Amino acid sequence: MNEPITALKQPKMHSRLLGLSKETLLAWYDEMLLSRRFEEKCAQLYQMGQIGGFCHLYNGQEAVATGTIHAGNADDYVITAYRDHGPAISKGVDPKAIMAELLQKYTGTTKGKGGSMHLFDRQKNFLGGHAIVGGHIPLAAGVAFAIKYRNERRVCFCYMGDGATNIGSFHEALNLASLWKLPVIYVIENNRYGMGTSVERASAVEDLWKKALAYDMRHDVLEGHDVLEVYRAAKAAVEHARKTYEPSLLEIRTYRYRGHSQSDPVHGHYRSKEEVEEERKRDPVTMFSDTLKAENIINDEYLETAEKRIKRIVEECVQFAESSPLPPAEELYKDVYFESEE
Amino acid sequence: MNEPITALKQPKMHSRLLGLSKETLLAWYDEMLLSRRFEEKCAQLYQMGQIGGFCHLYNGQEAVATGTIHAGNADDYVITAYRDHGPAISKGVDPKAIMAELLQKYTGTTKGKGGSMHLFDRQKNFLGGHAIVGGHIPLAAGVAFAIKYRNERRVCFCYMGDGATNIGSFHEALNLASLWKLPVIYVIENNRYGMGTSVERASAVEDLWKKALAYDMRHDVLEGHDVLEVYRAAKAAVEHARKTYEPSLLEIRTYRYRGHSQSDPVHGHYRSKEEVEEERKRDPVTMFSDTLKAENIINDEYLETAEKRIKRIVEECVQFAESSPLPPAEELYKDVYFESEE
Amino acid sequence: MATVSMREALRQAIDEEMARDDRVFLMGEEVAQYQGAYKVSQGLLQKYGEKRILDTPIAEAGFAGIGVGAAMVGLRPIVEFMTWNFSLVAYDQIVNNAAKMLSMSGGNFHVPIVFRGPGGAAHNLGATHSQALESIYAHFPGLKVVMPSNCEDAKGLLKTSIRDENPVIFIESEVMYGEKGDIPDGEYTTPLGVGKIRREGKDVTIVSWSKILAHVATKAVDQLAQEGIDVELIDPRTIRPMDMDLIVESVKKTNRLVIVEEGWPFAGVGAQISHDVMKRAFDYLDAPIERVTQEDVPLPYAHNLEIASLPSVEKVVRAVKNVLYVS
Amino acid sequence: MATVSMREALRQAIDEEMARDDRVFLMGEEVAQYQGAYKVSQGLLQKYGEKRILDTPIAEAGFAGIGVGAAMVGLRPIVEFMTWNFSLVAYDQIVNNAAKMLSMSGGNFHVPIVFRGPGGAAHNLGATHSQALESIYAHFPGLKVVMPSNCEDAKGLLKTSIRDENPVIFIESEVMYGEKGDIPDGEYTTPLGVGKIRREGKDVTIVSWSKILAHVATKAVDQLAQEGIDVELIDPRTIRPMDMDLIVESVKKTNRLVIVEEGWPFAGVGAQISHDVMKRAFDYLDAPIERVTQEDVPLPYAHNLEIASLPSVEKVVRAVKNVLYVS
Ligand SMILES: Cc1ncc(C[n+]2csc(CCOP(=O)(O)OP(=O)(O)O)c2C)c(N)n1
Ligand SMILES: Cc1ncc(C[n+]2csc(CCOP(=O)(O)OP(=O)(O)O)c2C)c(N)n1
Ligand SMILES: [Mg+2]
Ligand SMILES: [Mg+2]
Repeated sequence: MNEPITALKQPKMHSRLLGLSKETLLAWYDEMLLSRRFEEKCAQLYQMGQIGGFCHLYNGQEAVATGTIHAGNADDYVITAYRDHGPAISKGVDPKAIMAELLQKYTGTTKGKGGSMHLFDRQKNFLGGHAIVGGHIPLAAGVAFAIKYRNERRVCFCYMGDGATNIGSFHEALNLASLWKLPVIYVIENNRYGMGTSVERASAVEDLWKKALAYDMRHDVLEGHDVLEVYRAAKAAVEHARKTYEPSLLEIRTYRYRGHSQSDPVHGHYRSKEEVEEERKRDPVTMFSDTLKAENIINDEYLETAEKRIKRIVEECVQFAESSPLPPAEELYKDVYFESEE
Repeated sequence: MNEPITALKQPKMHSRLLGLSKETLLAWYDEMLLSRRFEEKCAQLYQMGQIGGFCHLYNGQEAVATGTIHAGNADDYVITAYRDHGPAISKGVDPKAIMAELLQKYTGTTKGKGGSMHLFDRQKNFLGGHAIVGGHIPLAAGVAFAIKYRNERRVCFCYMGDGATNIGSFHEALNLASLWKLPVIYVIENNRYGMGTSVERASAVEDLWKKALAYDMRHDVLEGHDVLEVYRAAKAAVEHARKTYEPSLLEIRTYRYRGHSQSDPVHGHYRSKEEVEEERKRDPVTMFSDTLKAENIINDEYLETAEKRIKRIVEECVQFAESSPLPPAEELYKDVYFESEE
Repeated sequence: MATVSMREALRQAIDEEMARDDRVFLMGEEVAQYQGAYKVSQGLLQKYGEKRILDTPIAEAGFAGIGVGAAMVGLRPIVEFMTWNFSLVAYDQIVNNAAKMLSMSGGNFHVPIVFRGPGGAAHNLGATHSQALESIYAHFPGLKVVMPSNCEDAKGLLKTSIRDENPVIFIESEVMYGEKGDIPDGEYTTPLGVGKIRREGKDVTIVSWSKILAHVATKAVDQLAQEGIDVELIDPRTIRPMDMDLIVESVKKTNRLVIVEEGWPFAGVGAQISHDVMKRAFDYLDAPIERVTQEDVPLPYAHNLEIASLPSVEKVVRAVKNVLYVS
Repeated sequence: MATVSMREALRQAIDEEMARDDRVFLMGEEVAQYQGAYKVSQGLLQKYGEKRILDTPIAEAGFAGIGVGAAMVGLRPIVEFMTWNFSLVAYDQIVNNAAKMLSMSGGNFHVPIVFRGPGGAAHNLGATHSQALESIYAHFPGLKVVMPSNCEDAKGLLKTSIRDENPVIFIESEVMYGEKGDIPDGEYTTPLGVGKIRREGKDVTIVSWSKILAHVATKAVDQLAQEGIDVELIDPRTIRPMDMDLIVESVKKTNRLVIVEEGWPFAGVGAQISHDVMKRAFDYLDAPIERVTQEDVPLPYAHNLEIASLPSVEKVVRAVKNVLYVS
């Protein structure tokens, strides 16, 4: 069997910081913490009825977005499914605008039209937020197609859940991306469940990276709790894509701490409280702070100030969102058709 | 790499006749010859405008249908795509009714409603004839689901082209068939082209059996010109399915001698005249008669009488079809909804 | 009489039919272990086991096709779409394989299958998750389309649909699952293709169905009654076949028609009802037929826009007054 | 003026737009090496190379989605479906991703893409391969739907569609590809949403489009003219947006309307036109609006049944006489 590049290892602390600058490491830590605290606030606001619809939180998966997206540049593209707050924050989308969007406000990322599942930011090359499972996987190949068509050296990161690998558009897109050598990095965020269905009850192969074998696609599998490990594997995929235009499939093993969406229980019949607690022991945010402490990059004091700083940002987001206006009535008829640029 | 069961071999004469009775061998030969001559007649009738629409001939692929279908029993199911004359004949569908169908007659397999691409025969467990590429692949899993649901020991044979393996429903169906252990034998008739697109221009893997690796599905690959070789591999898949309910994916390498359909050229820009001629050297009908001669089962005289006998059958088919009535006008409104059985 | 929620009424229908006929089985995403995304199948896994209550991967085309294949050889599948929005990836399986099998096979194979799940908007789910898709299914000969507006019909129509020998598109409503209603005691079924006059009236006919009938049209009718406008409210219950006789008879009496539906206007179900009534009751119409539909835009997330887009009591009242030429 | 076949007119449109704008590319099954299943793209591979003329695997959802993704970041894809029947497996990509992207992204991303290919019945292709699907696309806000009936429009409308900033469903006709017609010399475009009066008349208005206009309605009009019935024939050319003003004005003059379309009756495009005209020209209508559609059945293979199912000159003549109350 075509073995994946990275052998699966027990989660471990990275002793080497991969030559990353202190500034970078701290920025990543802040980002992951922001993602975590931001969404804890979302959970509250959802409970209070201020956020509506389906709201899928990224808690527990933060290392995946941070580690992969920073393996690319600002002009690389990111596209994902409905569990999109984390990737959006990592891609630099203004958290104020995200919060305003969630609160159904005109100042939101899509003027209150898309909501939690459909964050978009053209300036930041953040291409959504897509709620039909698998529907965005071909779009990513299309973005990569455009990159290659224009002879650019960008890449497109495309995130999907483990459950999404069973749908037809996954198959069609991966075949095309490999056949046409399109610079897309497909990232399976394997959090072990698609809603309440575990991987082994949904996929004939439990090792999701094996699906790459059907497309002769470069592939890797790794534990996704250690942001540095994620970064390392993603960076290799990005470099390969920039050099060859070839895609990769990365299976990243992760875990979601909350229910599938905020209208679902944290653990239903499908997973136990114990399992969730066990998984929380390798919390990516804590693991990263532990690494940084072990490497003497930060100390407990830093962590305290960081918490305060992030708390303030989240509060500002909420304030901004709450004080923003609703979309005006006439917005209903806008953005249905685009007026000619010519 | 999980190697397929049968190593690909150069086409060879089988010295062993797999213990098959003379009667059986002769019946198969007759069937393959009938399939060949029947379709040669179809080509003529199409030219003359008596057969309408799309007409996809099976010439060159006969060993696949004969070798696989006879690895099963009469109560096993068969479902295929639009290139369905050969499989229908092998499944025992009355060639008269097939010809009548092609000639748009009321005595046809579907009363003139389905045409060439949609042959059906409930009595013979022949489930079509399906013209949307890949659309029937999940149906086969459904038939196998019903078999298992009723604790039967039947199997469902499902044929598809190489091109069909790139569509989403292939992926979804194979995953489900493997996950749920459904007794379906998926047969890829790899005739090297989907219309004018060669396998390597359509599929990221040229070895189509590799697609089974994404579903942890039992798989095999073999040359499909030798009907005995096909039978052997199919029989193993059938036995495995009867024992375990598990599916198989068989990639059978074959070749189509005619254009994609009768409105397409035999060789266009996509393949050369030389290639077609080269391929015709391992004609499955001739290969089989050579084997039978080498094994002293038949002689030249037999072949001559067989030709005559088959010619007569084909003539009878045409006569039957030509002298049959068109479907009456009121048929238009029938078979839209089924009246309750209760 | 018992008072049950809509989800319980539907569950009873499935349960009774599964008990009655062991060819019936249920499959879909989260219908088994999770007890249904909206809990319609609660308890059924425990009662019928894994063989007959099946969780599927996220592969709508695949499992819809498995349903069609199983139905061809004699089983009677109920395929749940978590919502009808997700059926769009299985559209080909439904409108080609399910709808046309009987005809294309010249009567060889029929497809007794029910595709069911919630349709239409809930709250704040955004454009892809809020679609009322009845017209794009009802367009296809070979399909039946059923949309109950209350618990009694939900149970009776679902039982009939499961027994029907044809593919049935059964569209429920997510926001109604928790709503309660009375259902008759004991076994009953409700025929397809037979509409129901929900309220007799003489001034105007309103045709509406499903949630919009229950949540919008009914309220508008009450409000109009207080203003002295006497509306006849018709619930076709089945979109295809549509009980046009009932509607036409009503319009011949009231001479005015308003059609209220959740879907988009262009080539919606209401357009068809309008055309048929115009043809069959041309000389009876005292005013142009009015339609109240969703605005002709993808439904936005923000609740204020969502409300503005969907049919409302206010819009229905206005339409009724229009056909009465009052303001 | 030059006389060209429909396929050549379409080819010129693609060629000219590809020459004009290097963001435009064409992809689909057999469009490159095979020169197009129906030879619309003949010669384009040789002219523009593999980068811009791409053969795809049989993976409609995949390559439609690639088109949408590429359009989001600035390319202008033309996606050919070998026939529109095969678009049903890509339906979700079209009616969700293409149609709703602009709205769901609140204006962040628009999708300038053309999906094109032949629609409707050819001859003897059977139920799955003969579908006229305009209504199930025109139902969705965010899409435009274009259906030319002659060579001049085919070229002009396709050029405009390629330049449009929105997803356009461009439906051609297989049996018309070889038919010849005059096209203007030099560069021209034809606006979307603007219908055309093909023949002025005073007795009855017929609205029809695409092949059915060219092959059926036109002949019926000629035949009726010989009988002294003076039909005004309108070709909307674009199904969405529909030029209702033109149709309504005509009906206000003729007071009678017949709509002739290839699709099925239930919730078809004709139902929408009928409703809109009834609303806007209620007091002008001297007879119920008639529709001629395909019979409400899956189209069978046998040619005699096929003919009986599709709109015919005879059926149109009968409908026109109905609205004139003559026999
Ligand atoms: C085509 C489709 N089917 C079903 C759904 C409903 N649904 C939304 S998320 C989800 C589970 C997805 O699981 P996975 O891909 O593992 O992603 P995760 O939620 O774990 O991040 C389902 C079934 C949908 N949105 N789209
Ligand atoms: C979904 C869909 N797309 C396109 C087509 C048109 N089409 C019919 S057959 C065919 C080629 C299929 O090739 P393959 O699967 O290799 O089968 P073969 O014809 O070689 O037996 C194509 C593209 C179709 N029928 N359905
Ligand atoms: Mg998951
Ligand atoms: Mg092939």
